[in-house]
Amino acid sequence: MGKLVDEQGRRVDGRGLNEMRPVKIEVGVLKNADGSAYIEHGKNKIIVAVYGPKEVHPRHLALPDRMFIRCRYHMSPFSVQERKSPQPSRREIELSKVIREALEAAIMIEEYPRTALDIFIEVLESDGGSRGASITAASVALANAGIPMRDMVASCAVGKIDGHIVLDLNDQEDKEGEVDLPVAYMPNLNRITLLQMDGKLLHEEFDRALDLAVHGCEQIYGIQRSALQDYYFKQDR
Amino acid sequence: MGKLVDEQGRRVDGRGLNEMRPVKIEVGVLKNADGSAYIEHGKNKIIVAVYGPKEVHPRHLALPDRMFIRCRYHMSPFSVQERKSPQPSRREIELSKVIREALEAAIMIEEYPRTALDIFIEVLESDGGSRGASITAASVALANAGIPMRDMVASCAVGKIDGHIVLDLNDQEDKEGEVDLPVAYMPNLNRITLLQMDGKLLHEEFDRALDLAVHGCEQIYGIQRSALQDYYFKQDR
Amino acid sequence: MGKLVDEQGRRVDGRGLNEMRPVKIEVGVLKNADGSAYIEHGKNKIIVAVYGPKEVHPRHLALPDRMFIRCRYHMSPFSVQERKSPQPSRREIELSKVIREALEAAIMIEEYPRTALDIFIEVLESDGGSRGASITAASVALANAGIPMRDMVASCAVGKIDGHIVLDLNDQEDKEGEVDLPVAYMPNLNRITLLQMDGKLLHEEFDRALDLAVHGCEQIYGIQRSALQDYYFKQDR
Amino acid sequence: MSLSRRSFVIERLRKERLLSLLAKGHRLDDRGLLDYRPVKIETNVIDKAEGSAKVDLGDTSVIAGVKVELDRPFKDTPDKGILIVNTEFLPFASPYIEPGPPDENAIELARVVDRGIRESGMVDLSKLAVKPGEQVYAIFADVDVLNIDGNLFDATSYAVVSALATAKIPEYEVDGDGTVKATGNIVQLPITTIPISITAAKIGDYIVFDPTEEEEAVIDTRLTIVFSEDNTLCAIQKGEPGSWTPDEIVNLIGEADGKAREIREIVKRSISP
Amino acid sequence: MSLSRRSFVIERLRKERLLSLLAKGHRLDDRGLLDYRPVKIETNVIDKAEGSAKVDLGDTSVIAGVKVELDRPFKDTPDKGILIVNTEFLPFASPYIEPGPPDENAIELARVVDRGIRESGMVDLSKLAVKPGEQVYAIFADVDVLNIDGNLFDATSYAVVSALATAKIPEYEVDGDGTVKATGNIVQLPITTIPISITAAKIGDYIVFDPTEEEEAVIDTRLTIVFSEDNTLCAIQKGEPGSWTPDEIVNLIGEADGKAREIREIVKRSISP
Amino acid sequence: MSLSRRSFVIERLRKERLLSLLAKGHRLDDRGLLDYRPVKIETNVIDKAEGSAKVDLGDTSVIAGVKVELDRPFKDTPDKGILIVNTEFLPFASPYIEPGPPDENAIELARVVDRGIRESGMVDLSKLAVKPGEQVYAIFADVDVLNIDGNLFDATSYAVVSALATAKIPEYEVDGDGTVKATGNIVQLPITTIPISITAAKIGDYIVFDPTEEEEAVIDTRLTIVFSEDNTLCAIQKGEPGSWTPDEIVNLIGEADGKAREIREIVKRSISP
Repeated sequence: MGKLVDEQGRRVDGRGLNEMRPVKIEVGVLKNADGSAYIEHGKNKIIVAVYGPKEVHPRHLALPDRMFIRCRYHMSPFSVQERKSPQPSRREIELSKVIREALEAAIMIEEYPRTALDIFIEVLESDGGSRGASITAASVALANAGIPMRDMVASCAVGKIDGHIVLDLNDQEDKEGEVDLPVAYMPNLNRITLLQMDGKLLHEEFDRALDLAVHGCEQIYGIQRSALQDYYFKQDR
Repeated sequence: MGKLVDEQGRRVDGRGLNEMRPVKIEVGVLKNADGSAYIEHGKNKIIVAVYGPKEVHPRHLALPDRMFIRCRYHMSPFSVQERKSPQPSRREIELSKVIREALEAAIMIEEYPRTALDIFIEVLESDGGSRGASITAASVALANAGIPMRDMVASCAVGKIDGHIVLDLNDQEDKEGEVDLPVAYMPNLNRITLLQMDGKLLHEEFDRALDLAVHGCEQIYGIQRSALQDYYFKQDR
Repeated sequence: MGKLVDEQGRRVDGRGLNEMRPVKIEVGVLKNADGSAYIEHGKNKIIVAVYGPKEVHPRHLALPDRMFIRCRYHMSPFSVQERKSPQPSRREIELSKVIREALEAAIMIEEYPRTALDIFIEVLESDGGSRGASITAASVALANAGIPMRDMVASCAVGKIDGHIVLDLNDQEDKEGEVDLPVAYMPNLNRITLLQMDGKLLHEEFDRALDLAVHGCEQIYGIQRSALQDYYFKQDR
Repeated sequence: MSLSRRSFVIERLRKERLLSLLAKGHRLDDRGLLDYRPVKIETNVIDKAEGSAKVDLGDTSVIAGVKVELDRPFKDTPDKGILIVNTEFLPFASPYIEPGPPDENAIELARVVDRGIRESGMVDLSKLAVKPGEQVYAIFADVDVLNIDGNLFDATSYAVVSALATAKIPEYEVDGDGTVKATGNIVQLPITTIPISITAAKIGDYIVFDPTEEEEAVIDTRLTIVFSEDNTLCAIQKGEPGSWTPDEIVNLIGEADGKAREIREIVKRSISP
Repeated sequence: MSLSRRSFVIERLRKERLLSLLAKGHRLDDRGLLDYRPVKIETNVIDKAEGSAKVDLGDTSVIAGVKVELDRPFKDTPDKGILIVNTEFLPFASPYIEPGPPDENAIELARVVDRGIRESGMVDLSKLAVKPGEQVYAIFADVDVLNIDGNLFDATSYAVVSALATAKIPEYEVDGDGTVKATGNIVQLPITTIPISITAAKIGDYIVFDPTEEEEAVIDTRLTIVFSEDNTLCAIQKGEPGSWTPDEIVNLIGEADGKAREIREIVKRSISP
Repeated sequence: MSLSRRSFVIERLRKERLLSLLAKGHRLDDRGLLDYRPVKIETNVIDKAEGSAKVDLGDTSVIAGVKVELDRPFKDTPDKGILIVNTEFLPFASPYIEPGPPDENAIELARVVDRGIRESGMVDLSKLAVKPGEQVYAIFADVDVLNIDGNLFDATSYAVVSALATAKIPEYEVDGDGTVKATGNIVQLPITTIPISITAAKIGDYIVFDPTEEEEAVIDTRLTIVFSEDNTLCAIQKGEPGSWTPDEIVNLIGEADGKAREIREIVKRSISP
């Protein structure tokens, strides 16, 4: 286990404690989907596509008062160091659920009763923070599909490494660090829609970490907005 | 292989040849089920719950002239010496079928056409004779659910160990003995609803064994009745 | 690796280069099926049975303008040298598809809209060329079921062994040879309904091989016709 | 593959007709109540299997193939060979079969046939441990059900028994340095007895042997009994809802014993070289 | 097993009724907003398991059984034992359960309970490598959910914690020649702390602890927090659509910490010998 | 994932329109009958894969990733490496995809692509046995289908070929004492040829290359031919119901050969360092 933070407060990839990895979002990357987005967040490379609102099959799953939302978070076999079986793992099943719940909080599901919405997330290459990057991109893909939302959902993680609370863990920091704390946040409504944690934090550390995560999400929100603006205004469509 | 019966006709757990292990039945142990029972028969610990009569899903399984009965016999992973996978084994699938058939003989299935009845059996701890104990408890759970029955179904096994025909094999006797012969029986109607055997018996031995099994079932029937009386009269509901 | 063709142009089983293995077809071998046939082609032993036209379940699979055709090619566990798991392999799934497509070309599917037809192929013993023998027998089973067809489909393979283009590879030739090229053919319409190849052929070799395959299929067609005539005229029904 | 259910109105009419026939001592196919349909057994029908047999019991048709491999023994029986019986209802065996993995009927069939053979001691598994604790013979008896017309238990049992009894397997020995190798000889399995399965069904107050599919659709209950050659019963399985009195069972076993002796002669004739 | 959905009209009516009660500081079962239902823990209920506990949290009832085997370690942790938590919703636990393998709810439940226990360091896995890199203890904590009346996260966590804390396992040692063998002693697992899971739910503007099934059907969002004994949080899981403000979360954690200390006393009393 | 079926009325209208266009020598997207859409290949797009390539063939988009491990060889090829091609239709690739494991379309796609590459001898598997009989390279070429607009066979084949041709794998050697260890060098796979897949479809009497999704919905039959660099055909697959005359096939192969040479130049340019 190498030291993750040096004396100058530099991290293994040269970042400062509160510094985010580079994030790049592209909108409308797939022809067939109703909406889509591609994100590179650090070394994460993720495509998210949205189909819907559409008819529900089988019909008995339709909800009389709101949209029925399905979400699949999936990792490609070549996205990780050791080839991953294409069958969904227990981790992928849990993440599909918490990501769906993080996004559903923002979607105006009551406007489309008896319809379905599919959110498909494919992690082509995985780095630390893939669930956050997935939510960030999914939110953009939903906007691209024209799904009415109360707010964007922006997401990133904070963590604790070598005793420091830091923003946006990369793969090595995630594996060798002490705490991982992913957060999803609606910046205009000031509301948290995903919160998970593993590792040990004192109460006071938690409070600082949550605050840092919220600031991180606000940065992500800026990048989401730029990506959508670039797509809709520069491409003039 | 130790000797299973000593010179005095005592078995490994101190019982005589025709002696049953202690049996304890509790009625109505689960809040959500329509009927339930818990049995301890030797070291068997089994919960049985009944849901129904209820609508059949999917509908095409509904039977126009009778109730559709499903039964699941399942062993918990921790119920046996070596952890068991939760997936149903071929043995569990066969037992689910023969137990269902043993109970269906007693249920007035023609009174509830186009409905379904679910019988769920969970073996929390397993000893010799778990299928018999399951049937015994299921019959009580059916009564607790108010399902009309022609008779109770009481069940126990007989077997052959060290050349003796004996009542109610425990785990060790089942594994090291020569013959296992589980029987389910309706005591008031004098009818056998489950009969299986493996191991080798002469015709004359079989006749004696069957007779002993019927007597065992009659004892079980007494315990079933007491349990139901305790529940309905002592608890005054 | 032994030599597969000797100086006299004889193959390992004594055949000449353009010689077919013995083929025997029996019609109407199963009582319950609507049509059936049994083929021995070399050491291949295959039963094919047909059910239909019949209702489609589930209904949404029904096609408004034609028959819905399903096909299952399956190998028995004891059909090959090392016991095969009964679960369908990827190879069996691909062959089920190409066999179905080879037969569908001949069936007047437009005459029975909204119906289904099941073609079940069971390879009891497998030799080289089992897909061809399956198609040959299936075509006879379809005729036996009274399914209207534009033409019979006759099938056999050609291949390249020791540099020679030869007809009808057996198991050893298939495994040790250079090329396998199965063909299905409608002899009266002069049309190819299945064509696969693996191994390397020059263009000129391919042209010769295809020509030889067509001649092989014409021989097979003669055997199909005899089998049907024997069944319908000799048995007088 | 699993069996789906059939029309109920037709079942009821059929049961009435059948009962009126049985009252006169007849069955739909003119057999007597305790008669079996013709039993036709062909062995060595699959060259690539170490043993095989096709059994036709009336229009019920099954084929059993035996494959033999070397494998590690089960932990609790290190000094015994392994015997596994598996059955598949081929999808063309009946119009009522649904696609999918073996259902409870196929699993019960395999397990009951397995128990009859295993408990009779037909194959002496203790002679099949090539190198005890390490390498033993694993015998797979796979059964394809080709056409269903009732009484699968007996037809399947006869097919597996015949395939095992006629199987030829490679002989292995353990070298001086402990490696297992083939001697080049082909030998028979160590067969000690020919167990015979007899199946009876009760329809109303009548008991019939070897029920057809038409009869099975309306029977109240079923009993399968397997007899070894040493005057013992070695396996029993009651099936279907419905019930038997203890006396009915005791009497039935007597009748079935006689029938088993008849059938055993047919099987033995078919498997003799 | 998976949970199917329920009637929407009834849910809406129930939510209105519940909100009007909460406005007066009451709940449907007369508890205060931050009260837990009675926690009843029985340990050593399954003789064949190395550890076991049945937990009743009101009418929610679960049973955890711990089985221990020797196994190869995971590649990336050669010098640590293995801990696996698995949950099954028994089909009789609720009328809304559908048959099948564990669904997302059962998987999330198992993973959240596992994380709380693992991250707290409750079981010192580094002491469970009998022969590092080759043979380690594999601890399976299987949970049967018997009856569902809300707050499965906490009930399941208490059951697994109690079963682990009271488990008795065979001791192994490594011989001079490197073979692993049982010493014959029975020992406890190396337990370092008792982590306690606390679950809160938000309904409208009200926050309640330990929600029942009736309440869960109408909650907006949920938060589960696991507390270790050393004044740390060791796991958090937000659940359900719906959202929290950062301030709500910070305040809630303060309240939950106090509640965790209360519950820990109950658990400790139940598991003390 | 599997593809579900589409509207039939629309298909029929589309076919009529397409045929009238083809009669004039045009296609819906203005291509000539034997033209390919633009082929765009990007390699090394996934850092964690040993090789990778994204191929856009018009709006059909696939990505192939190559992972390499050491593994035991297959029994019947102890002195050869292992090559496995697997394809997944990602659920967003088309509105007609249904969830589930790979269906017959995905399996056929993987097997046909695999055969073209394997039979061409593109990767010299005999050079991939690090320690023959014990440790060989296992090459997994996994393909994600990202967007479906027809002719998946060719797009997938180009992606796998490009990913393999540009893969960089760790070199291993066998020690004096027989243990396999990494040398620390990174080397290329032993590539001998670049096989090129060409797919044609017949609609009525017209033959087109590189059909789009719209065209595939109405084609009568399809033929995929793979060409090696040494003037040989190395794999063929006819698809869809419908049929070809022998003459049509012979002529088509001639045309396709020329097209393969064109495409091979594009692929070679894309994979050159």
